[in-house]
Amino acid sequence: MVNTKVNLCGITLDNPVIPASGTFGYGYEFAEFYDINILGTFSFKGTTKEARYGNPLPRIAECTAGMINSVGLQNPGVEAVIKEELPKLKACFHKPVMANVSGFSLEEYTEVCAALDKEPQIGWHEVNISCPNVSKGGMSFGTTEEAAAAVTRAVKAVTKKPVIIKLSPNVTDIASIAAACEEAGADGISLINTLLGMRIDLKTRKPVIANKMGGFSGRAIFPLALRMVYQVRQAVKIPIVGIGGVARARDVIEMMLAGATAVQVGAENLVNPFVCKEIIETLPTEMRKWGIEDLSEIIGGAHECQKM
Amino acid sequence: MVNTKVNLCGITLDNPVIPASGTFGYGYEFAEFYDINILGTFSFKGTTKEARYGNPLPRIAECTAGMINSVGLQNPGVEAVIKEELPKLKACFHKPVMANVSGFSLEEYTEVCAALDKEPQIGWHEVNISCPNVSKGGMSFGTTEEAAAAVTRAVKAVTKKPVIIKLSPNVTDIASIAAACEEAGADGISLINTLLGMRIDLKTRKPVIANKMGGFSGRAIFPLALRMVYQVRQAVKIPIVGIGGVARARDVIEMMLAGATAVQVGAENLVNPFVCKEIIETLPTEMRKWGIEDLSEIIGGAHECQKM
Amino acid sequence: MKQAIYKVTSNKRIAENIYEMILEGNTTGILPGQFVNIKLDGFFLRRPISIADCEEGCLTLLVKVLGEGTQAMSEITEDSYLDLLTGLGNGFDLSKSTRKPLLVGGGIGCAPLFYLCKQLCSRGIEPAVILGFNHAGEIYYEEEFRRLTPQLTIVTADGSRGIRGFATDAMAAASYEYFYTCGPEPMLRAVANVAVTEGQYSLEERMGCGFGACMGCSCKTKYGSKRICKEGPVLESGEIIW
Amino acid sequence: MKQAIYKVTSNKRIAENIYEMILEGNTTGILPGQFVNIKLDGFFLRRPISIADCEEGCLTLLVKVLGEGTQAMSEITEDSYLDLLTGLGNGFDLSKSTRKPLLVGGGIGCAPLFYLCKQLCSRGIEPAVILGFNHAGEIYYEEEFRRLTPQLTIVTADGSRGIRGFATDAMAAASYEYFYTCGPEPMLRAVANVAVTEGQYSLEERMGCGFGACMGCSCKTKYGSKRICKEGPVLESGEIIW
Ligand SMILES: Cc1cc2nc3c(=O)[nH]c(=O)nc-3n(C[C@H](O)[C@H](O)[C@H](O)COP(=O)(O)OP(=O)(O)OC[C@H]3O[C@@H](n4cnc5c(N)ncnc54)[C@H](O)[C@@H]3O)c2cc1C
Ligand SMILES: Cc1cc2nc3c(=O)[nH]c(=O)nc-3n(C[C@H](O)[C@H](O)[C@H](O)COP(=O)(O)OP(=O)(O)OC[C@H]3O[C@@H](n4cnc5c(N)ncnc54)[C@H](O)[C@@H]3O)c2cc1C
Ligand SMILES: Cc1cc2nc3c(=O)[nH]c(=O)nc-3n(C[C@H](O)[C@H](O)[C@H](O)COP(=O)(O)O)c2cc1C
Ligand SMILES: Cc1cc2nc3c(=O)[nH]c(=O)nc-3n(C[C@H](O)[C@H](O)[C@H](O)COP(=O)(O)O)c2cc1C
Ligand code: FES
Ligand code: FES
Repeated sequence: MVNTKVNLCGITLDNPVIPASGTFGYGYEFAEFYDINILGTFSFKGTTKEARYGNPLPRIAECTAGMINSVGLQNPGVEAVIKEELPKLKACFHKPVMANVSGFSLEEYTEVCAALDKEPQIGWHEVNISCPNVSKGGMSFGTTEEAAAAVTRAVKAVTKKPVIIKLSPNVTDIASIAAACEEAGADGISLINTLLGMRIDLKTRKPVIANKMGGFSGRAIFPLALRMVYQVRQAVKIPIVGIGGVARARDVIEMMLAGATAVQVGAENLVNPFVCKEIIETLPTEMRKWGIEDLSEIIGGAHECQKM
Repeated sequence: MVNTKVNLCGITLDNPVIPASGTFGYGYEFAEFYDINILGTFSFKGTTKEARYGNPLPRIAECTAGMINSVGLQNPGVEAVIKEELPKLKACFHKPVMANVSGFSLEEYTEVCAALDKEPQIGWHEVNISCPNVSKGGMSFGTTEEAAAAVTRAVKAVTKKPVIIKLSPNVTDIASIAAACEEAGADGISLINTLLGMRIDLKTRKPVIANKMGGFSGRAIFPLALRMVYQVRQAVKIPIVGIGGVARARDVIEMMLAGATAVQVGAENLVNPFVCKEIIETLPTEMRKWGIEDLSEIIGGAHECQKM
Repeated sequence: MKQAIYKVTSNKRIAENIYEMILEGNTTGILPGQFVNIKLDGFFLRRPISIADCEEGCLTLLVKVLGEGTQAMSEITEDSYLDLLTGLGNGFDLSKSTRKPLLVGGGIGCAPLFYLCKQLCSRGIEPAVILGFNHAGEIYYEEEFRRLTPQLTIVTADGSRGIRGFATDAMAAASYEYFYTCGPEPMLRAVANVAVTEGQYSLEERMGCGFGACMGCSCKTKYGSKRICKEGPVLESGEIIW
Repeated sequence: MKQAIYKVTSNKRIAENIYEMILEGNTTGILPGQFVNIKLDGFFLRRPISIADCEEGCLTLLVKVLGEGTQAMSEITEDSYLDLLTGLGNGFDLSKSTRKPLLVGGGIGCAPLFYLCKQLCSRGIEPAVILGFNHAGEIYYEEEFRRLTPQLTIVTADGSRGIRGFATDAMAAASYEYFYTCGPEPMLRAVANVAVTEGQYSLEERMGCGFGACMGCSCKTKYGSKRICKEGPVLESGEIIW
């Protein structure tokens, strides 16, 4: 029997497969399709202080091997999440869940995290400092070391649960931003969020997305995400959650070799709602194929110095 | 009859289709496959002062809808290019060619450009300040406004022909780097060069590329390239050459709507050696499909204020 | 929502740019006004297509070639297999119907009205139907509708067949107690202008998932935001913000 | 270099993980030791495969399933069509051969030696052939080679068929005046160690284009760099830097 368990910031996951924020709602929608307790965990929809409608329509554009979204953090607000979404989730998910948090100011981040920190269902905070969809939002925090560190410190000050900072890939040097977050007390790093992308409609000669640009993700971005995970692994010692273009069990292994302790699956859930189930079911076979007994032993295995 | 002519920095191209540097050799290899005089022009292999072998093997990795290369600017050096490659090219190409130039110091850029400036076959300098393959090279110049402007000024001081600065996409804010180049005297901007990417071989558990990381390009990167062209179009007034993932006539039109005056085709040449011929042949049909009479009229057409 | 593989038993052109695709597979619980989301080789996102007809084990889709995905769909050959998500969306609410419902379709928007019409008829309600097209070459399913109801009005913009004008012109002249409509957005707006009763609109939006997960299709209504793919595609006249 | 569409007339498993694919199409000017570069649905880069045999209008490829692309190749059905670049690489230089050449192949590296062997035989030169495999289940084309030459030695690492040992053990025991070899890199290095004459090596490298455009396969030799896809894949013993 191969071992798929990994330890993410002190919490053991049955396997490293985690549906990514924004592609799995608050979980219970997918619970109609399969038993979501087979997941390592999942990261719920980006949550802000107040309810948000998000960006105007259209919000979606098709790309080769990927898609652009410009949802703009639509969510019911942290209070409604705690009062309505978490109780519904409780009925179908019995593991610690990852709370994805967004904010437009340090205060918003701390208020939302502080509120969620009290909820026993929540295992980790995943703090999105990178969402490129919201003009006044995430982007600015995620693009400088100082702002990233400031969010980290602020959130750490009001939480007991592990804080994972989710980084933007739209930067010159992601490793130094990761290092700044570690330095500021982050318990983990997750990356990457979407890349800023665009499509133009030839018929209307206007951007497809109402907001012009949006977040590009899906299989196409895998080599970029993998490179960034590898670079961040060399810059920090805290666990990394690898995200970007993961669609198969072998992608999970490749991400882990690059340095990820766990892996999130985003856009692929939207076109194949059973992809996480399929990955979890095929992971043991794939591990055997590559001679892997214990998945946690391969973390960072592609680095020259394997022991980090 | 539709009109496919565009004017790139004072030189008229029969059409906006330009094979990208590094994927078309010095041209005559492709002249065996088709008459390369049908091209708008082409950008020849990145040329440095001295001959370079480039990076160790393997240099190539496969990706979903793209590839990674780590050729590392293998080239015979500027003297050999002038003495051997250009004469061979003369026999099969009768239009001004674009000289792609790389360097590891300001001096190298100026020496190479000065030497090439005297060659009548050369129409434009395309100055690559962005190649991510060479550890001491391009990357540093392309990632700050100051360095990008410094290269621009240095090259402009020694050349009479139009200077197009080729930007790296591996930056937080490509528009401000483009603006710095314009300010420093650039006659045009080309973008994007490859994105830094990586793949890991599950069998060996090591990076596929000997140099670990390499330049990711191909269809997968089109939405990123398009977004950057759009952003740069809003930041500068000089012509833009759009590059990244172009594989079909409709991609050319989309790039031009985003703001490109001409378009380069890179990795796709490697898997479909006839792609530029196909694009040029299908462009008129595609133009008619979208109601385009004169291609140069759609440049930047997707911007709110269409007249730049 | 269910995911399943369907076999294409036929795919043929039935009008200008319009293809009728017949699929074999599970059809339990599929309602009129619902849609399927189709995986196509070489495309990342699935393509949403309404149920045009449904009989035990057999689905009919009517596809208008509009872009690259629908072009690829038109080229799918018999005996191929397609990966579909089915049972998507709320579907039309038949219980709201009265004895005199009117169905108003425009272009490819006539497609979902066919299965709706069939279901209404099977409940003993015979709807009047107005189908609008640009010109005669685009007309499809005229015979099929006529077999269900004698009250069929064909309208073409250029008068090449039926009444000259728009579907809404015919609607303005009709008498009805409730309506169901589907068509291009400008037509739906026009319907909203001429409608004298309540009714239901089937809407379109670009979709990420089609089953409620991504919020990609979430539109504002008078009663909060609704996902076109989940709380839609059918909205009631009272809730739409035009 | 030519680009053309070929029809797959047969594709069958002939040994453990080894498939023989027969293609119909233009074969003019195709030389032993050259390779084709194959476009596969769903993969960006083409896959380089040596010519294992070539007759007028008919190409034979022998493919070992190694990764995802070769797996996909093994699943290609009869009557499919494949987009190939052909006539790639320099091929073996037959003029360098003497009356007593030795062909040394290892695993899937035996494939290009078959067409070479055939061409040598047709010039009245009968080569000795050593084919090395891991075990009996991997052996292919034994009969085909034997029909060309009686001097065939089969070697397996586990002794399950033929002589136990490596191809190079048999080579060390053979007498020859020139050699041609193709196989995994460790074998080629071993060949270089035991070889007592000059010879030609067919090499492999990851390729971007396969026709000389990208410098992706450029390796250092004693006489400057050479592109494996253009100045190779066959290099002479005197120029290789091991
Ligand atoms: C609920 C619903 C039911 C539909 N029913 C039918 C039907 O029965 N028959 C039919 O022919 N068409 C129907 N459509 C429209 C159909 O989905 C689009 O024509 C199709 O997606 C266009 O794809 P394409 O690749 O050809 O176009 P492209 O423009 O190349 O597509 C690019 C992207 O935009 C999306 N897109 C483009 N136009 C539309 C649109 N009008 N609505 C939604 N997404 C769009 C595509 O799905 C794709 O993701 C329906 C749409 C929805 C939302
Ligand atoms: C000149 C030449 C001739 C060849 N002839 C044959 C032959 O006749 N029969 C045969 O079975 N194989 C042959 N090979 C090897 C064959 O090309 C690889 O096994 C194949 O490309 C692997 O593809 P994959 O998708 O299965 O593996 P993956 O590992 O999934 O491929 C990933 C990428 O790496 C490349 N790659 C992986 N291994 C190799 C390799 N050994 N050589 C070159 N590229 C590689 C692939 O082409 C692809 O671009 C030859 C290679 C070369 C260079
Ligand atoms: C529709 C959609 C909505 C998303 N919403 C969020 C969000 O609310 N918060 C967040 O941190 N990331 C969000 N993301 C980013 C994903 O979590 C993930 O980081 C990114 O999509 C890359 O992974 P992928 O390539 O697997 O999609 C969203 C992505 C998509 C496609
Ligand atoms: C094999 C290869 C070699 C390249 N060499 C160069 C080079 O020498 N100089 C340069 O400016 N860009 C070089 N590039 C980058 C391309 O010119 C182009 O900017 C990039 O590949 C994006 O375009 P694409 O997506 O169409 O490939 C190279 C790209 C490839 C694939
Ligand atoms: S398309 Fe994803 S929620 Fe409607
Ligand atoms: S593979 Fe491109 S030059 Fe050899």
